[in-house]
Amino acid sequence: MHLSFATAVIEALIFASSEPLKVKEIAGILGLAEETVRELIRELQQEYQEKRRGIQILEVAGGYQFLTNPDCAPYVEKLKKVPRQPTLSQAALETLAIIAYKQPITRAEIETLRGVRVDSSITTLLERGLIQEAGRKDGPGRPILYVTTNDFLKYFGLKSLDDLPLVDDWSNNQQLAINLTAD
Amino acid sequence: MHLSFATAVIEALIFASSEPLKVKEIAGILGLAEETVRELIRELQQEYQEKRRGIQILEVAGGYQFLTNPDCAPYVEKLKKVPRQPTLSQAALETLAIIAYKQPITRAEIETLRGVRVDSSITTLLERGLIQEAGRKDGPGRPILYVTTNDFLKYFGLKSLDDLPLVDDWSNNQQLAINLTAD
Amino acid sequence: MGEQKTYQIRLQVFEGPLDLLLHLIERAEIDIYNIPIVEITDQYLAYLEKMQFFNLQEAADFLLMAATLMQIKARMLLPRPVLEDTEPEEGEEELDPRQELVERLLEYKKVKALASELQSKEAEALKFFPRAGGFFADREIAAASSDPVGEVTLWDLVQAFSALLESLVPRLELEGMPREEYSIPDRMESILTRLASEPRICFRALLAGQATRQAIVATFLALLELIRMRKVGVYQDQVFGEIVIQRWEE
Repeated sequence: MHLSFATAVIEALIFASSEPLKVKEIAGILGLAEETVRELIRELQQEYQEKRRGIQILEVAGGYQFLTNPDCAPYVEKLKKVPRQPTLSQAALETLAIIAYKQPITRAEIETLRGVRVDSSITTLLERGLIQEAGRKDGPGRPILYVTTNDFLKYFGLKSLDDLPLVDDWSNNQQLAINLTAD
Repeated sequence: MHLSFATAVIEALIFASSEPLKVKEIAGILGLAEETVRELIRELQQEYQEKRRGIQILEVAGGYQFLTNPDCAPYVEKLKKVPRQPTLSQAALETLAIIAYKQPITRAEIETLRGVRVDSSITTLLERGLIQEAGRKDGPGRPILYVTTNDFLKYFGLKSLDDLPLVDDWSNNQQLAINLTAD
Repeated sequence: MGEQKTYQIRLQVFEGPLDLLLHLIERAEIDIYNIPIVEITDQYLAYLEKMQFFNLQEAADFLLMAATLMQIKARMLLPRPVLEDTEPEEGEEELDPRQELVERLLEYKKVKALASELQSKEAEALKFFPRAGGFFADREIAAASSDPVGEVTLWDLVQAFSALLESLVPRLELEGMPREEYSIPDRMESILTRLASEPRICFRALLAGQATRQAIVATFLALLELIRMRKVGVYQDQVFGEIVIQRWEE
């Protein structure tokens, strides 16, 4: 095995391992002497160090592991605890409610129900991972269909969509409304 | 912020994120334009590519993620602590293919296409998080509709549903093409 | 060598009756649009005799196809109705009894092609390893740490939906739709009465005890009102846990 390929494999192994990886295990997988492995790791570490990259290989608990560069920590932290998102707007909430109860549903159908454009609330909900696209509806223009995600269930503490509290059936109500005005 | 430092931070962010990281989120954290971020990611990708390293940055499920180089796979597989799920059965793949292209779709519709009951493959796919329920279809019995999930994209290494291979009249794109020529 | 092949016992597992049919057609190199139905039916039945089924349902799927094949065979063998007799209205030619089957086979062929595409994508994707041994290993943690809904609760969501319903429906009360027995104040009173004797009520149990849809809606709205007035509180012991209602305590 070329040493440059061995270095690539070591990089991959350290990256994919769920725990700090011991030189012994790497040497066993590659069929190389532990000393050779240790030398290659040292070169890898140096390479990351010199270039001042975002990640580096460090020795931790008797093994080697990728960690982010401490200089980047303030930014990585923002990633970890995504700052408490502003509460969903009333508009987004209404759109989400319609999608939850009426999915799969198209943008146009939501707009009919809400009586306003819903582009921005759809964007917000997509961004927050609460809804997703799910194919297209048959018919003219083949509009995109929206459904709620598994994360939607998770955030609202629901096991399944059947756990959504019952609300008097929409279609019946509409029927009713039509009947009432027709009388 | 120096662009070289921004690149390092992007590298750290993509590494630290447990999910494929969206350009938008990176741009938000760094306070940079999305186009700049995209350009820096492109440079990073190229750098990893050129050096034929053990890891690389790839676009998956609408975001960016570090993954090992496939050339290293035979060695990474030997790692003790990499749990692997069994590959999908033929039955599950057929059911999943139908859902991916025809979503949202009911169980009965899948059964018509496959000519067999699909209860067990639906259960498998739900358990593995590759599909999810997405409301009910209007009509008798109001059957449950199924769609693919974001994890489906990740599992198959797809950027988006548009990455699915085209087959005859089965994809949205083709439908669209037909509509256009009909005009 | 060729002879040896014919003696090989096929151990191939078929994914269903369509899969088996497709195999027979491809093996015989027959035009799928012009299936010799007698021949194929015989072969299909011969296979069926040799096959072992894991369960009754699987056998039923294969038998249903056998019945379909025999029906098509019978229709093909019957004399065609005279054309002058029944003026064809929609198409020039009468429908080939095989047509529906051919269409299903063609669709299934696509399914198989797509499944094998997915399979190669899967094989390819499995060569790429993510950090720390699995895409989904820390999905739970990631989900718990970010909070896409902010202060919004399930109740807000349901309330939004209910409010929308109300705005769409002309005031039902004016039309006397909800009867007196489902009035919201009554339901509020009954929830509070129940809470005086029981320390807590399960949300599910509360709604399950209601006889009609109107009763459920009235009870639900009563509950929302009580929450708004801070007379009762709702909480969950754990994510996915039961929603429990109890008296509001300062």
